[in-house]
Amino acid sequence: MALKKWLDKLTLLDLFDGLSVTGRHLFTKKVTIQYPEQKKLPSDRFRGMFRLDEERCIKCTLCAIECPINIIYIDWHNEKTPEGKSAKVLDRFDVDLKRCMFCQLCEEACPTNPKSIWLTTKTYEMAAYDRNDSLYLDIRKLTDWRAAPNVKPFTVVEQG
Amino acid sequence: MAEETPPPVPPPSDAPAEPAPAAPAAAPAAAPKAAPPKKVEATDASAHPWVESLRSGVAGSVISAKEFARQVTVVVPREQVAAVARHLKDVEDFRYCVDVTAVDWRDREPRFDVVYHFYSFSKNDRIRVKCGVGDGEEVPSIAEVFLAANWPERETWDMFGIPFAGHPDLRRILTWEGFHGYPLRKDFPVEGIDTGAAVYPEEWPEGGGPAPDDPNRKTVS
Amino acid sequence: MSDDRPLSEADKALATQTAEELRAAALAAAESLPVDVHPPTLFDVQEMELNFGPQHPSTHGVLRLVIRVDGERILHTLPDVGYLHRGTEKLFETETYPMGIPHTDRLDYVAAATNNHAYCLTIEKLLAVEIPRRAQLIRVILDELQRLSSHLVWLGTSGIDLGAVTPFWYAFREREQILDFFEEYCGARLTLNCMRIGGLPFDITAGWVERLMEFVDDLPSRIDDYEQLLTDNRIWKKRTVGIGVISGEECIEWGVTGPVLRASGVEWDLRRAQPYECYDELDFAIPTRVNGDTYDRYIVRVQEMRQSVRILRQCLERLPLPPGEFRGKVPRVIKPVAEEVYASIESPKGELGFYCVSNGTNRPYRMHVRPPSFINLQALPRLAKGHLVSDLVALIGTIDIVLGEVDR
Amino acid sequence: MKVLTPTVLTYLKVVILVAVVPAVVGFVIVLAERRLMGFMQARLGPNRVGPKGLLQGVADLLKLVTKEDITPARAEKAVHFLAPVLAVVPALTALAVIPFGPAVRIGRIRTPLWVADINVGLLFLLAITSIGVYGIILGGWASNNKYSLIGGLRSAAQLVSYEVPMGLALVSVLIMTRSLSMVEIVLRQERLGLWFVFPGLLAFFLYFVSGVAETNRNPFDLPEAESELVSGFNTEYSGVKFAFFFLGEYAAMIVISCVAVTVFFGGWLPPFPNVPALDFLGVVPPFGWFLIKTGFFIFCYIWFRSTFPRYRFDQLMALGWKWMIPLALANIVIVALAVLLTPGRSDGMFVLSYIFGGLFVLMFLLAKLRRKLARRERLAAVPASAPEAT
Repeated sequence: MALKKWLDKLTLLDLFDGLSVTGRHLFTKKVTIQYPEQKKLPSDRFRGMFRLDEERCIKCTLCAIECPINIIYIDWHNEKTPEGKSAKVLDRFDVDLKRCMFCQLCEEACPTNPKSIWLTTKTYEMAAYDRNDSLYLDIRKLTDWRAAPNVKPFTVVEQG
Repeated sequence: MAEETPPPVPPPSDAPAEPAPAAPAAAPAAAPKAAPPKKVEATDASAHPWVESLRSGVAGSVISAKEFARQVTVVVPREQVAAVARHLKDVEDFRYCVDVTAVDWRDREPRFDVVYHFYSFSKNDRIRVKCGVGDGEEVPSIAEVFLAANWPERETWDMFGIPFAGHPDLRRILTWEGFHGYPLRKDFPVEGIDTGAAVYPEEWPEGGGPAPDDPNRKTVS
Repeated sequence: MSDDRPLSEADKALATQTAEELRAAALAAAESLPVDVHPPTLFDVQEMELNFGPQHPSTHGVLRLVIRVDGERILHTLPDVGYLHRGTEKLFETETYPMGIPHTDRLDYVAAATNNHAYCLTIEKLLAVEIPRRAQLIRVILDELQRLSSHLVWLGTSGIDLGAVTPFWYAFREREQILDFFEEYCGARLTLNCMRIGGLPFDITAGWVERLMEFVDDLPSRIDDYEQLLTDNRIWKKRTVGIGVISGEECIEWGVTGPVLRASGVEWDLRRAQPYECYDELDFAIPTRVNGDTYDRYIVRVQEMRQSVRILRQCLERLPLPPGEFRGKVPRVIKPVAEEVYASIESPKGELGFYCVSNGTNRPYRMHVRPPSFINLQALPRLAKGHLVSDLVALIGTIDIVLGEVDR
Repeated sequence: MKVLTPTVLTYLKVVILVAVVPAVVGFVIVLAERRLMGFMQARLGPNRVGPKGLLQGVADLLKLVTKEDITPARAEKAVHFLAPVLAVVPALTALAVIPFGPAVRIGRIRTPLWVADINVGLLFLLAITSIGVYGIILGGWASNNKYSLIGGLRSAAQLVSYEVPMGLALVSVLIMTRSLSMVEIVLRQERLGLWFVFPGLLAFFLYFVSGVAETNRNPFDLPEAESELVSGFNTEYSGVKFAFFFLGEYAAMIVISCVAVTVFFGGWLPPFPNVPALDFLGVVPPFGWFLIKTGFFIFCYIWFRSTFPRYRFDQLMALGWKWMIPLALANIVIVALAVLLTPGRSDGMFVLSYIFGGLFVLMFLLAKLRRKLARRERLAAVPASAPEAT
């Protein structure tokens, strides 16, 4: 390839070659997504905002145990149901979302079917000005996002 | 796509990347991609050729040897580490020092294990060398034998407080000079310690966050 | 090896000198703070200490280098790492084996899949479990996708370091597509957490293979574009040829692995040398070059991207077995025997190893990471010596460090 | 209309130049640069401020003006303040001698589209633009920052070195025109019916490359080298002062482009002014031609920036002293010989045009050949298959 080397040296063609690439891309399709107006559809497995179904939850606290950084806090007590059985009642189900790394191990650990806690909600817009307040989810916010005004739900919310 | 295509299996290149001179008796152990070991028990490896070589090359160097998951571990006395490393490099051709680290067995005597991994290109296999070190005892540095051991030894010093005698530049590496304590010791709390490293204590008081009289401070319950 | 003392005496002197010199430089730096003895004359060598980072656009994170320069020529380089130290190894000790996987994502954060893989491989070795073939293939696919994306990040950023801004955007355009595939597979784009001890968390989704195949077919032409911009470009060549030359023997001496080692002529790749998963049945080449300079490392990485494409294609062709097992027989509570094990894979940066000591409980007693970036970085003073400040930027780029992995 | 005497008109033009050029810089070039670079990089570039992002320049300006103006501790305050001014003023001053078009008539007033036609125009230009370097050197030195200092030093060496081939390249044009007046240079090209780029292809190439180096633009943007020197000489500048540096850089870019157009591309003339078949090109007014050509060169600046890596400092020096200056000297000899050895006053220029034109065509042919070779090489570089176990 001595010929090519010589050609390069003499004629600056290597530089024009590069210019032709950028010149060509001047007219190619642009990949920018105009974010707030256009949005990318997250995949079905996308790990986003938490959701909890209190009915399904059996208060086994496996999610809290499996959490690598211990950000799920669960308290429960036993109560007698009208039928006389004892049932667990949640006192507290908090997720400290600001520390969450969205690893989905809690969802994996959940033994119910469908899952009682899940992240595949496709919701990712959770920016907040105050992380201690807005990014700390108690059971109220986890089950109903209207209580957490910074969470903008994705239009399609997958259930479990 | 749907039909099952039997993959054309090329012969596994079980030869090492570099032309190897005859490495006696190492060949069976070196064969990569054998079936994963079925045994989950460690076996005694005192008869392993490398161990034999070590025993004959450096007097009194082998305390014990075992093999687990086709990985040979040799326990050597602390004083002999540099000599062992030199022997492994020069005689047994373990030219590549993979890593140096330590394990803290809090209640054991000696307290630490310093663990070395060496790799041989001709044998295409690794050997693990361990030595027990008490708290405060020095280990001879192998940074002169393997340049690669320089930073890992510094890291071990930083994380465990095991000094390496003869290391060219034994300073802390991941934490800073003046850090109190050795983070990977078992008695070091996971939550961390007060390092006393508040840079502007008047502005950023202990515990972090804005100062109490900062107008931007929001009260958070 | 016939040559058991690989370095020549001069090389050896240079190499061993460096550490001592670094120390001397540090001491000299402390002593030679500006003292007005006499106004320096025009011809005095005027050394200057330059603090390169941690906030510097081309240190790829929070690397700090204290360099002593004479004009622009570098006399000493003193790397100072640890700004991103998070105590990952300590965290591993406090958690059960599966809970460690998300933490590995954060080591080499541009190549999370390979970190997951190395971690899982280590535990699997400890447990002596075999993982299903389908899982093996998918793991290899994820690994190679990750290698592509990591090399793309490297290509873009090191281009920017040398002033070529455009490859960055092209590379990130392709990387974005790769991250889309990751997102579709496991739901995350960067911190994947996409492997489990004994296999995988999920099977692939419908249509993933076809879409990936389409992308893989398209990729070589994109790589051609980058090459057209850089490979022959005289300025790019001037900036990279002959910069930071290191021999293969010296690489081994410094423990340097990965593309840097292969660019110096040592054909050593763990995928070939100690094949894990199903790499032994795949047909791919290990690109090597002989000169060991920055340009060669560039070529090796670009060629590796092309080889990754080949591997991906083969894996994808083999994959559509009937959907089946993707997780081996691993007990729910993982309690390995009280033993120790080291396992490593070829990450995009080099040999990424995990050394695990178990004491029979469900948590690792000690989990140590052998980070390729960290070990490779220690050769930087050796590489940078005598070069100019501008070259230092190229050299930091060419080692391809990720500070999350260096500092752990 | 006695008010608009020629003197007043000149002052008026000066005001327009000083007011318009910054506006052009702000609104057009900054936006064009960012959008075009975006397009070349397969993205959109800024398109949020105003329709299609047209007000991006205003937004940038507002941001810069409202930012805090910081002077570092222990900086040389006076020099630190003076440096941005020194960077802008010469660049704007240089525009005074650029003829943007022939005389135009607005109502009953007839006035040429230049501020001054001084008989040493080209010399004045070279002199005044080289003052701009002081702004950068002093800014780098006064900032009390090592990165800035290195940037300033690099800039000094670079600008001094590239001033020489630039001047020498223009000398060959002088041989052809025998005048230093910018207007005369254009008129000469009109009389000749030939843009000087044809006989002066090499000179133009040398001039433009030196010009890119002179304005610290990629691939010669070493003084600011963002990834090495963290913006170099302007690291410690913010707010209005930074805006001035910014303005200075872009104004210098405009000056270099304008001079290239005036000297080599016939100023306001349409292509081949003497060919009657091309008379329809006259629909575009002369000033329009000037703008189109200048715009093209500014586009080239942007194009280069988005394509090339950056030279290293010593390589830059080597390029300047070992290639550019000898080539420029050789070019002078070639042009002088061509002018001397041919009978007519302008025959030599046509001879040179043919030679350079032929070489140019040859280069395009070679480009095709080279592309073929490059593809073959790239294919050969891919290891076809796994090597057998060695």
